[in-house]
Amino acid sequence: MSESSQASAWSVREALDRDSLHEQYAEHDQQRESAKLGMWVFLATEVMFFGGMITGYIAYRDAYPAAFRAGSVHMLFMAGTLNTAILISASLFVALAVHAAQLGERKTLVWFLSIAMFLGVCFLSIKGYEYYEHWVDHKVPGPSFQWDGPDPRHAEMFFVLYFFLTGFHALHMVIGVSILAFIVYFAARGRYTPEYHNPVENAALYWHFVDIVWIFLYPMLYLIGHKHV
Amino acid sequence: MATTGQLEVTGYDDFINAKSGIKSWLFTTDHKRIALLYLTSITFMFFIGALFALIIRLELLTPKGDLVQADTYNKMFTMHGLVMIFFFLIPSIPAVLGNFLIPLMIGAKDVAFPKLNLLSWYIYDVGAIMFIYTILTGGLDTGWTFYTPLSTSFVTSSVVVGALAIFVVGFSSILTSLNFIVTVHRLRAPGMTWGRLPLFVWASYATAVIIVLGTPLIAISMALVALERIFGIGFFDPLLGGDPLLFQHLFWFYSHPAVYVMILPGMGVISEIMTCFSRKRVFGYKSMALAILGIAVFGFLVWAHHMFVAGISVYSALVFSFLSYLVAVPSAIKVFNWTATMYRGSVYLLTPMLYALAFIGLFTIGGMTGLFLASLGIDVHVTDTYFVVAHFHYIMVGGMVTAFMGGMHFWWPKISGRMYPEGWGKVAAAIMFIGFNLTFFPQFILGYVGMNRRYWEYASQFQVLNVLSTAGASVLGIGYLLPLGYFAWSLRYGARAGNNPWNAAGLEWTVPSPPATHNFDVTPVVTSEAYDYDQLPKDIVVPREASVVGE
Amino acid sequence: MTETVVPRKTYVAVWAVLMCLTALTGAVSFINLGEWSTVVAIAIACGKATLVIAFFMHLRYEKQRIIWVWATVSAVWLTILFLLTMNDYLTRGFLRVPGK
Amino acid sequence: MFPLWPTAASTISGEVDALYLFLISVTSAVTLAVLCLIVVFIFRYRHSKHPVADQVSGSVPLEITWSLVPLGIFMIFFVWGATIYVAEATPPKDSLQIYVVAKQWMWKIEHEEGQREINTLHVPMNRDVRLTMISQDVIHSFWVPEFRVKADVLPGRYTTLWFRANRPGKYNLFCSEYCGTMHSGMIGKVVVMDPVKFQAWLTGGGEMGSFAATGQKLFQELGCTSCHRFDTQGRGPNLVGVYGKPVLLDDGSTVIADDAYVRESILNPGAQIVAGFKPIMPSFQGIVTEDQLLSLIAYVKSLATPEEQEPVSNRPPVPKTAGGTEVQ
Repeated sequence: MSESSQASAWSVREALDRDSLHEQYAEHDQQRESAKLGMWVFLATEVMFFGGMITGYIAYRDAYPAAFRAGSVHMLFMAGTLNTAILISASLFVALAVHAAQLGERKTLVWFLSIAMFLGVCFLSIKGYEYYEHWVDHKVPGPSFQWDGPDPRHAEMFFVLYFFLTGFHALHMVIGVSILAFIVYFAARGRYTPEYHNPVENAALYWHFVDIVWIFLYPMLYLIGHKHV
Repeated sequence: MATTGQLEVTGYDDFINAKSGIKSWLFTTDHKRIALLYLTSITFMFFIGALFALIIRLELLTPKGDLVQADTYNKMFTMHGLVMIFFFLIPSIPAVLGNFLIPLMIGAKDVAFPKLNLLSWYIYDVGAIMFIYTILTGGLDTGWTFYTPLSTSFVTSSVVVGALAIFVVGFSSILTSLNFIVTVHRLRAPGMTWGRLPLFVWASYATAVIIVLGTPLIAISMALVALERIFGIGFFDPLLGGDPLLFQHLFWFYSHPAVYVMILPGMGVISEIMTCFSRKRVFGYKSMALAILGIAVFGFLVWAHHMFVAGISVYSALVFSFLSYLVAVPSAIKVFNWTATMYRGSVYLLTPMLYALAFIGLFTIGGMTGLFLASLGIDVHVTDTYFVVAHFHYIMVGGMVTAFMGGMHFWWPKISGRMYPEGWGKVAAAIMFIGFNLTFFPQFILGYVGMNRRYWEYASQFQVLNVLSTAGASVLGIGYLLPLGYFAWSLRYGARAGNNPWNAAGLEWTVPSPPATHNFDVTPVVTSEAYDYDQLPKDIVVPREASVVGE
Repeated sequence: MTETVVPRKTYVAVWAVLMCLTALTGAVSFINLGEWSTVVAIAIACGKATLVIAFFMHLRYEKQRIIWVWATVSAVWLTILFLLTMNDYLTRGFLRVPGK
Repeated sequence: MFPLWPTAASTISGEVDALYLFLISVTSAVTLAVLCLIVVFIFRYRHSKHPVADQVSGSVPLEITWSLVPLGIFMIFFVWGATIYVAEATPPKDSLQIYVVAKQWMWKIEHEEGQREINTLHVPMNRDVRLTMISQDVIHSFWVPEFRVKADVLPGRYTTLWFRANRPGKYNLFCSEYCGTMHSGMIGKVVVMDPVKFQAWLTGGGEMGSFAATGQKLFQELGCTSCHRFDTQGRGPNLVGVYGKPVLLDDGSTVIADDAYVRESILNPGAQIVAGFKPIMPSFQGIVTEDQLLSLIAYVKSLATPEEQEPVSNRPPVPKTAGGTEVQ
């Protein structure tokens, strides 16, 4: 008992700490708007980061369309589709978590974020399974790469793009899951209130962005072969 | 504005003396202290870069490669470029003057995210340490452009750590810029409308936009180079049908706008100085602000003019040449408007003004030679020669470094609370101007005549011009060392500046020098436009020690 | 409180639409539409992304105009990057001279 | 004391110099005008003489003027520069073909008649010379300041440079794109000769036979002839008359059989398969060098019937039989 009451005393104090405005702001709304704007600007940066690799994808796919189609046939279509569904669902739970934060429903917030984290881990596991399959299949670029089709080099380039794009995406997923873990931790201690939940909102924005990246990677990599047997 | 004696200044805690001890600096979130932390870091890096420049110029005294080995020389120009661009020029005005001034100029107590601001300084330092590690473990010899496949498969130096250092330091400038963008949007004082912002804030804002949208491209290019080196396979591998030009596209998508990162803040500084020492509002405020935004946006449309001979299609070369001329128009507007700002003004030729005038002259020459390079027929001949080297040094050193020095002199009284010695300031400005032109003007000639850049040995008929250039560089070096000396001197012996030694417009001059930690006791309310010099005293009386004692 | 609180129903509805679109784009990929395959796939992806941005990321309810601007800016800059790069790749060989 | 101007030794040099002079005069005039204005303003409006500033806040007509007038001048620069660039990018039809292979840190030159040189390029005066260039390793750049022409030499892709030398002499050839340790040592000479002497020089060392003959020999050594037959259609396409013409590929598209296509077909045969053939050809990546590739291209080129070498339009005629190449 005493331990839990101490914990709640802690969380109350922290909540108060948090609640007090940072000195450069005049009011809560201004602080929240600033935080949100900062996140959107950061996402613009992230968009350009992936944009660089996608430029490479466009240029090379334009140059070697047949090899890219052939490479795409080796994608695990079901795994990719399942992962898309998982990420969209995770996004739903994150959006619902923000909703809970807005209403101050602490338990719901914690639960929904935990489900989203779990789905994120599922996504990463399936991704890992796909990588493993590609490894066994000798489709990882490098000395072990094997290709029976007519155009091995450009097919290898497709796999280079595949691993770089999904690899950087997976890295963002790992970061996203870790951020959610932090948010869950603080949410459980009652740090977020209807007035102050900028971190929840910003973490959600980041998570949705990572989701959007995947929404584009999925058709770019998985859906260009026309036959997925 | 009572400039009172030392003992009487007790009404407030200025930001420097508010707290003491090394911890109070390392864990500060005060934007002014962070600006000074940045000043220390970039000054350190500047002298490393200058050391490389010194070795380059000494090697080029003679046509034969007799001072250092070819490999060493290649490392010198590579690391000179990387250190100066990523560790000095890009953070120079934004991270030092921008950090110090933006909150003061818009009437805010701090930037929007003070902890992030401190974090970006630490990230900068991590990047710098990684780069110094690269230097100490043998250096880099890829050229600052990291062109593939030379960087990915051929050179043997430590490309991975070097490229990752650039990657890391890129994050530092992204975070600083993100901070500025939000600060300018959300923390302006009541009445500080966009139409009343000082042009320095406009310029810093535009710079921040460029950094936020461009830097991720250099980050990803560096990451891809590093990964390709680690795995031996990647995006740019010609064996897999990878295109070396793809790297150049991605690289220049950032690195051309980066040139505007290295000049726009300078333009902002010059606008502040020109108005103050002409005692007059700026000529054409609106078009000046629009020109800044125009440069920022159009700057993103011209990158492939670095690739006219690289094997891009003729059609796209024509498009990029055309667009390059469009971006020259706003720069022209700025030069004409600065000149017109002096018209019917009341001109004071004090040190910052000397730097501002030097800036206009040097930037004009740099910009005009840019027109040569944008012209396809000329570019084919002079690209990758000393003509290009001279051109971008006129913009980056003649422009940005001159503006940085001008800004440092202009705001030194605000930063330190003390006046620098005016006489020495003028001498240093003159030395710098002469040294600079002597160093870089001969290089225009060298380029057209046929001297390649990045050449360790050169044909003997180029020696006279190279000797001139090296001589100029020595003069220039003295010009840079002098201010270091007298700024330090002034910290102890300089006359007290008072709030507003220049009688300049702008909120930063309404607070004591150095400002208090919280900048403003009461949030100011702005009621007039920027540069309302008709509301200010007509004269500038530069504080001198004697007058302080006398009052 | 000046935030708009979006009803849960809306989120769930958007999620349902997103799942349907995922199924649709997966199904369509089995049909060879030639050049149009890519167009359809990217169009559906853009539609999904728009839904996520508008509802999950609350852009539809956003009152700060500047956030709209920044959301658009990244799309515009991506377009610049793609267009001007491909402007080179797609026009190589127009003169039928190697390297021009 | 020091040179201000490089010698002009090609037809394009004069044009580049003319534009350069034009640019110098216009930009110096404007720069001087601005600097003079600044000096005048400093004197006329210095504080001691003009103690109270008049608050002029701008003039829209003036600003429009000094935006539009420069823009107009810039357009002259643009069009003039573009004209020269386009001329530099389009080699005349009957140019003398020479092949250049760049590697760290030397230039290898192959003449069609069979002469090979290293770090020296002999060319005849008053004749259009077209260089087809490729790099074996990193990016290099071929630059002869006296000719005012320059083009990067890329790994994996051919680039072209042409000039018409009009002044006999020896000129420096530089590598202009930083290419590693001995970048500054990657220099050579271009020797511009009287056409008659050049002809004599060309035939002087001609024991090896023409460059195409080298290619033919290699073609046989590598066993290409077992599939690419000339009498009849073998397992691979018949190569006679193919060069420079459109080829129908098995995915329904067509490509022009140019240098890049021939090179790609040798190194990466499966990438673009001729319609009606199986992807059975092995890759010669790592087996043939860039010089050998060029000789093979020269050989395939020599198999083209001269009048058909330059196809008239981009739109290829649809071949009547879908089963083989359109060339018989």
